[in-house]
Amino acid sequence: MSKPKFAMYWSGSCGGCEIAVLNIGEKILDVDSHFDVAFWPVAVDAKVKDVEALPDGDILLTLWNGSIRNEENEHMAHLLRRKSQLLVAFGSCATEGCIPGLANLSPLGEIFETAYHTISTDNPQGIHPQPVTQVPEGEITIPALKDRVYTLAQVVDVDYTMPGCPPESHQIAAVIDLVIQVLEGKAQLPPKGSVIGAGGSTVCEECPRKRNVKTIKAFRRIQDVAPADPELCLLEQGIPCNGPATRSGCDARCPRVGAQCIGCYGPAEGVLDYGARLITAFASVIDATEPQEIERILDGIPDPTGQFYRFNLADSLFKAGSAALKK
Amino acid sequence: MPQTDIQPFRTALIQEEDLSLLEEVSMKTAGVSHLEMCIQCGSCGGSCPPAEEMDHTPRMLFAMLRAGMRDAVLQSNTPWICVSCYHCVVRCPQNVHITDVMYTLKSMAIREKKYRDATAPEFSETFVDMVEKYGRSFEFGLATRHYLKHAPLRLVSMSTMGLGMLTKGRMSITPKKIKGMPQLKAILDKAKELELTS
Amino acid sequence: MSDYLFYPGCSMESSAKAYYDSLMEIAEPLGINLKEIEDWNCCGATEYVGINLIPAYSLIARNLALAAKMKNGTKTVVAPCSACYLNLAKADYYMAERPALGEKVNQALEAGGLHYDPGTLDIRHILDIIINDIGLDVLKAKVVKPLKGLRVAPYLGCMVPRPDYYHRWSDPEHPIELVEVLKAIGAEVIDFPRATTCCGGHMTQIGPETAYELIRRLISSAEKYKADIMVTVCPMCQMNIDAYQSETNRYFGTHYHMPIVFFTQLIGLALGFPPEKLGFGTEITSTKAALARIGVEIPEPVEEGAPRRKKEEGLPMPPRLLKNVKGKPRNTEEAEQ
Amino acid sequence: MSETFEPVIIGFTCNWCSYRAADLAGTARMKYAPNVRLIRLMCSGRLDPTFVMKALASGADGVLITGCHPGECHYIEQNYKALRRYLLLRRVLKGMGIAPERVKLVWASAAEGLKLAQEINTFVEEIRALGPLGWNRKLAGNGHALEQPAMEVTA
Amino acid sequence: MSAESGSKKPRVGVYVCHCGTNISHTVDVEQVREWAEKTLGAEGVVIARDYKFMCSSLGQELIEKDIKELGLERVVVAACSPHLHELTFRGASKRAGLNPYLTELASIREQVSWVHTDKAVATEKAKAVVAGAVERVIKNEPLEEIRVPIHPDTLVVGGGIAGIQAALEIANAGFKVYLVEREPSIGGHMAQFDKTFPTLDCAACILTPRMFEAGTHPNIELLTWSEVTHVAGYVGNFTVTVKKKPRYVNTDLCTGCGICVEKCPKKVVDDVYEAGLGYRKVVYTPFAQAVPKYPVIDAPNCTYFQKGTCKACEKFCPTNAIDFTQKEEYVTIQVGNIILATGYDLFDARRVSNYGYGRLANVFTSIEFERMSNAAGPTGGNIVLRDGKTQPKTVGIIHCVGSRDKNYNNYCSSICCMQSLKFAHLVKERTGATVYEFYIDMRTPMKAYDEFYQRVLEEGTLFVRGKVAQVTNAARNEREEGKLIIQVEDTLAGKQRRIPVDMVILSIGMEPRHDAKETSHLFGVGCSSDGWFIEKHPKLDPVSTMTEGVMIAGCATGPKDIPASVAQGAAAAARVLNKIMQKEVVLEPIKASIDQEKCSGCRICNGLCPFNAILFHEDRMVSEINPALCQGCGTCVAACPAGAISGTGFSNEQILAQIDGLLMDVNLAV
Repeated sequence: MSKPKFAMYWSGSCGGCEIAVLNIGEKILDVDSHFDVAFWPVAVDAKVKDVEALPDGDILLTLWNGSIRNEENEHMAHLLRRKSQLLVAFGSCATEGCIPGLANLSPLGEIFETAYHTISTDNPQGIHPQPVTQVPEGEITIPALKDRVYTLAQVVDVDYTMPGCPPESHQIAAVIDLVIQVLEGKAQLPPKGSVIGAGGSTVCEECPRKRNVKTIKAFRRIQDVAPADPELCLLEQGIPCNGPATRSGCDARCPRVGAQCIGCYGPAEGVLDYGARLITAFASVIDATEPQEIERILDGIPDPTGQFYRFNLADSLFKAGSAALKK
Repeated sequence: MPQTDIQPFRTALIQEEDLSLLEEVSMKTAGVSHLEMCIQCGSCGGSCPPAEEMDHTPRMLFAMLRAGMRDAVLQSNTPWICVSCYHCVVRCPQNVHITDVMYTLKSMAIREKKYRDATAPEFSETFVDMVEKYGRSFEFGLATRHYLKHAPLRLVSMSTMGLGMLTKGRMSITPKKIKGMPQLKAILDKAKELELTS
Repeated sequence: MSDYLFYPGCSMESSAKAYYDSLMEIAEPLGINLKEIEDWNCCGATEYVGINLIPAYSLIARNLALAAKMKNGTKTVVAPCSACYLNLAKADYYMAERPALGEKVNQALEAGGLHYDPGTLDIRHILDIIINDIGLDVLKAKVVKPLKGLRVAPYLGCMVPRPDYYHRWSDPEHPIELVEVLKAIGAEVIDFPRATTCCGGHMTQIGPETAYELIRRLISSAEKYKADIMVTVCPMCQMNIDAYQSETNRYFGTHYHMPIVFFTQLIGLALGFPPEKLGFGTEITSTKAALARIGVEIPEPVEEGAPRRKKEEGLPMPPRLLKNVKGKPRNTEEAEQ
Repeated sequence: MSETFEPVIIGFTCNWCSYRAADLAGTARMKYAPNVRLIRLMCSGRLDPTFVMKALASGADGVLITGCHPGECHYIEQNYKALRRYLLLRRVLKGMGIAPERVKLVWASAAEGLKLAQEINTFVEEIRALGPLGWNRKLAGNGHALEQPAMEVTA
Repeated sequence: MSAESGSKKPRVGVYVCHCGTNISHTVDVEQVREWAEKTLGAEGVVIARDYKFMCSSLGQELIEKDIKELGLERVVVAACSPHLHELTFRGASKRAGLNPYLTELASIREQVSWVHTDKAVATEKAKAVVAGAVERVIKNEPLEEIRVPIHPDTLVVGGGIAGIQAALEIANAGFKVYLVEREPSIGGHMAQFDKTFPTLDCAACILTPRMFEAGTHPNIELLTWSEVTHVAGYVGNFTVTVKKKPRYVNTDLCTGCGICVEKCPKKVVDDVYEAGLGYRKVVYTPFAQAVPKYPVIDAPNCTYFQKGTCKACEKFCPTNAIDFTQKEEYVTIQVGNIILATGYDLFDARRVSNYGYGRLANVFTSIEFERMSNAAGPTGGNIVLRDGKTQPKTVGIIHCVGSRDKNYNNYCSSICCMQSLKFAHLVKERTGATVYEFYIDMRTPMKAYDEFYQRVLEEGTLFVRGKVAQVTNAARNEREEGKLIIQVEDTLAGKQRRIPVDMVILSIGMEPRHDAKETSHLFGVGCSSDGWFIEKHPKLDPVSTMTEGVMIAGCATGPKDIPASVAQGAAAAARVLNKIMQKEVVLEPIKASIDQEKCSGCRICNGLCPFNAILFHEDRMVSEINPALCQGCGTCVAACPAGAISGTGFSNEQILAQIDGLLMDVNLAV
């Protein structure tokens, strides 16, 4: 009998998610034993035309990692949506834009400028890529960039989202187990639209550090707090830790080892704008009533936009900075 | 000296009702006059040091403005007696810019030639001529020219004092002139074309 | 040394030379650095506004515009003459209170390539500077020859404490600033009931009878309080009371002799400057007798309303108020100290 | 932009002060610009930055936040919390390239109907001067590459 | 607006009120109605109506009928401010069987028709406001009102005539009252007066019986020489902390014999009761009929407290009641309602420097004169000059001192005219002096007041209509020498007058208590920029405040005479009794709650609640909200980084939806 088909695709992202999948160790064998890998550019050799050839909905499960940065990403998103029964936005790029999403703060022109025409780039002929180029052999094309970075859900209908940069391997394993159990009729799929492979609360829930009523007189970069109290809540030490607003599921990896949470698991359940939660959280712990004093304390967060939207910008209410949007 | 046959303050009948008068005066006054706010309490009339010389107390003038008694108001000597001591202004419970209203009434009386004694208006005009000529006031010129015209006899009696001022170096017989006269002239000429309309 | 933009005003170079000279003497020791506004013009006194509003305010505003151009470091313009002080201050205030006026005046100024935004400058009187910027302590410290025994009538006149749109003074009718300064230089200051009543202003020119009566009131009550000398901050007041005193005497058949000088002249004496450098001797009503008095004791006069604490019999008096501001009733015991 | 740009502004009011100030302005028939649409909260402390972002992202050109004067909060001190969030929010907006002046916090007590009316007029003019934000239109782009823009941030 | 997609939208009814012409004259009501039905149909609006007066019984029945017949699940009434009619329409829904909290008011009168002029623009704004309300109401949840029992005890703050009256009314109805007064005795300003206008009956004679009754009433607990320092809780359940200042007299032992006062060697000026005109001992009872009778030691002035010696009072006290070791103590009381009758301060006459008070000895204030004319006062009722002996031959009485004057207070102090007339009468009666009254306008509106004016006219008092310009001692001629000269314009004669007199009485106005702002914060009541407390409604609810359970009475809300203050005291008491009889109050069910599953225990909210409603469970590492303490401000809701806190009545969903609604037109344009 033929096994259900599995696919995984990599669009605008770093590839860390693919590594994370491989990180699950021998579990990967279960995948192989329960699925036919129909399409997984990193792992197996298959062509897009093969996918196009499949009947719609022929693929049971597709893990999509990466943001929608260009027209090819968009095209593939629509294709795999058509061919898959379950499309999972896998990892921070697909779910909320992640680091690539920060490109939404800059206009495209600038991005090209920096990428091709600054000192850090060795580009003697000053090549500037064009969507369409005429060569003797004929016309060659490369996918044009979209006006901004989109999340998968902003382009196609998504069944499940799995946050994390990358998703924790043990979470991936758990999800795979679940799907297998469902195949064996031992379990039910969670309702469509659910977040899988993560907790329902925020990082603090899993964080072992002691916490009290918080009042901050100054925000300080972690390297300026020497040595940070290993027991005490980092935020209480004035270190801008995103834990309070970031979805649980990573087992508070960073705070455990003394690094502040930077928020890769995105917003908690039902939150409309991740950054807004951090704005009120941080503002709430400031211990001052005089505007000047408050401003002084806020100076301790040099780049608030970056601090609060490092991963979530593309999925925030604004979705981008005005520079990228100006028409 | 201009003649007007109407002398309303001699009769108990109001013969003129120019109901836009109050607003007109208010508009032509520096700052926000608050003239319409007057509650006729009389703190101005009570405060006025030279009240005994006046035809009307300021309060009464404001009532007459409301009643639109244009000629009567502009003929009144009250604004010309005002010594700009600002007692009434600081005591007025309604913050009426009384002193400035007096200035406005003077300028209106001059423009409409309604004043009944030319001494004061012409003193002011002489002073202004000096300033427009030199950019500075010129007491000697002012005094001599003024007394010659209006109080030749007094000039004699004053001469002792004037002499004192001269000998003590407190009055110079030659005017000082500022460098920027052309500039000042340009400014004043332009200013004379302008009117407060709002 | 604190820097100020300086607007002397016309009379300072003529009728009020004594004011100018004495001010120039005491400025240095008091640490006041006066930078004269280049090519300033007359402020129009109380005459120009009575003829034509916009030109009058444009005339004043030219000075403000010139001053504004010079302001670096300081935005304070100091005027010693009451009328000048008031005109400059009023122009600044009204141009803001009545934007229509501001516009028109600036239209006129443009014709001379100038512009002034109300609020750019602080217009202040020299007395205000001495008491609030320099301070009584500094002044006291500089005194070498306290004016012990000289009974002075502090005479502020009208246009400094009133209308006082910027609330710079302790009270519009009985302010304490001049009193404090004169006490600081050791003079005996009388509770002068007419400290801020009118000297007749320009009425000496156009309606002398009116003016003489006002002058009489002042001199007579100064004399009633046994003042040796009157002290003023205003050229017009000084001129009227000094120069028109004989006229006044002639008119009423009286024989008053009440000299009047500028407060800067007395400060000069207290700081040890020789009288001639301070413009003494230029007054019409001689100060010789008065100055000779310095050092001689004079019996306590009967003053009304002696402070409560001293007075056990009869009914107590409320304490005096220091600054006229809204607040808790009976809030100023310190007024006593 | 055309001189007749009529900004749309969302105003958040506190049930105890500014909302009553608005009522007072009404009963006193004070006239003010019609560009502001008010939302009642129980307290300025209820103001979630999300609301402001939502309003701006959904097409508002400005957001006016009003609360009780410092020290006069009906809930003792919650308006201070609103103040802190507001100050941080402005920094974030600036980072997004949105003029922070598009969001303004003013205090107005229940007795200050006139003040509220004046503040509204002033703010409407300030936003008029800044011009339209039109974020909803910006987001509704066709999704294709666009030419070089300029940032909006004003200092 | 896809939030609702899938699940079917609730059926909404929209009702647009004309409010006579109040709304319809600037808003095209029909257009709004039509638009609501068409455009908002997609949002779930099934019916939209307009009506002349929605708040009328017919208007309400209209809504009830539709709820029943059309099965409406939500109601939006576009009319006036919710502060006026929210309850009305919630009531209507309730009668028709719809949960009252599924009804929203859209304020298109206060926020649209009354403040805008251009009809087209106003109509568009009205639509936006309605759209906002519709989107919001869709997200409303059915709520149950919270009922809490009312504590039957009452706190009355201020022991003046208004406070005493209020206390007696409640006490006589059989309920307990705490009467707090910061001075050593109750009685207030009225206790300082001699006669009261217009009847001229003696203030003490009519006041002291009331004071005594209050002092001995079994249901009244007097807390004099005390101040309220903290108020917590809400209507029906206030917890109040009162600071009792040390009297240094043990009231259990003191018999009020007064020997300590007699023996005390030190005299100081009495700034309070004697208005600075007389002296009192350092250990003192403010006046003979003081209630309670116990004296107080004025520590800052007491020789013992300064130098450590004296103790005369202690030596002579027959019952050893003097106790120098007393410290201030704090008592906490539980009350259901509070009445603020904190009264007024007098205007500081020294500020009107041109009247010379404080500089010219024989210028007196009205309160000084009250004490002077009082038989128990410092002069034994003799009207004399500051020297304490000379009787004045001419007296000038000046009205409106510090009142009706933009330089001081804009308002009319309302009692000055009558009090001045009273003074004129007393001066004449006691000295036969010539009396001048200087007034701007004579205001004698209440019962028998103008008759009193007539009487004073008859007595030959000379009235001058004019605001006095100055009072000076600078004489211009012999006639004026040694006198006070009142310079004024006689506005009826149109001439300036200088009137020499021996004595001047300044009829000084009333001002809010200097600490009125603090008091208003303490009790959470509104305070105008002047400083007077704000009534819930100036005409229809003058003794209530915006804060349920806190009433106001007497001059704390503005200048009043004695009859008005007494009436207000009684009215406030009636309000309180009405609440007590209801036994319980209904509270808005606006509360925050924490989803225990979502809470990460980060504790960020813990520091935010001034009512300490948020507690942290160390064991479960989650925070929880005590609904009884929660006041519903929503600050924690807005602060929770995990979005774990939600607030009823003002949920995120409701507000976000309202934003969508308000901006509907903007987005339709895109």
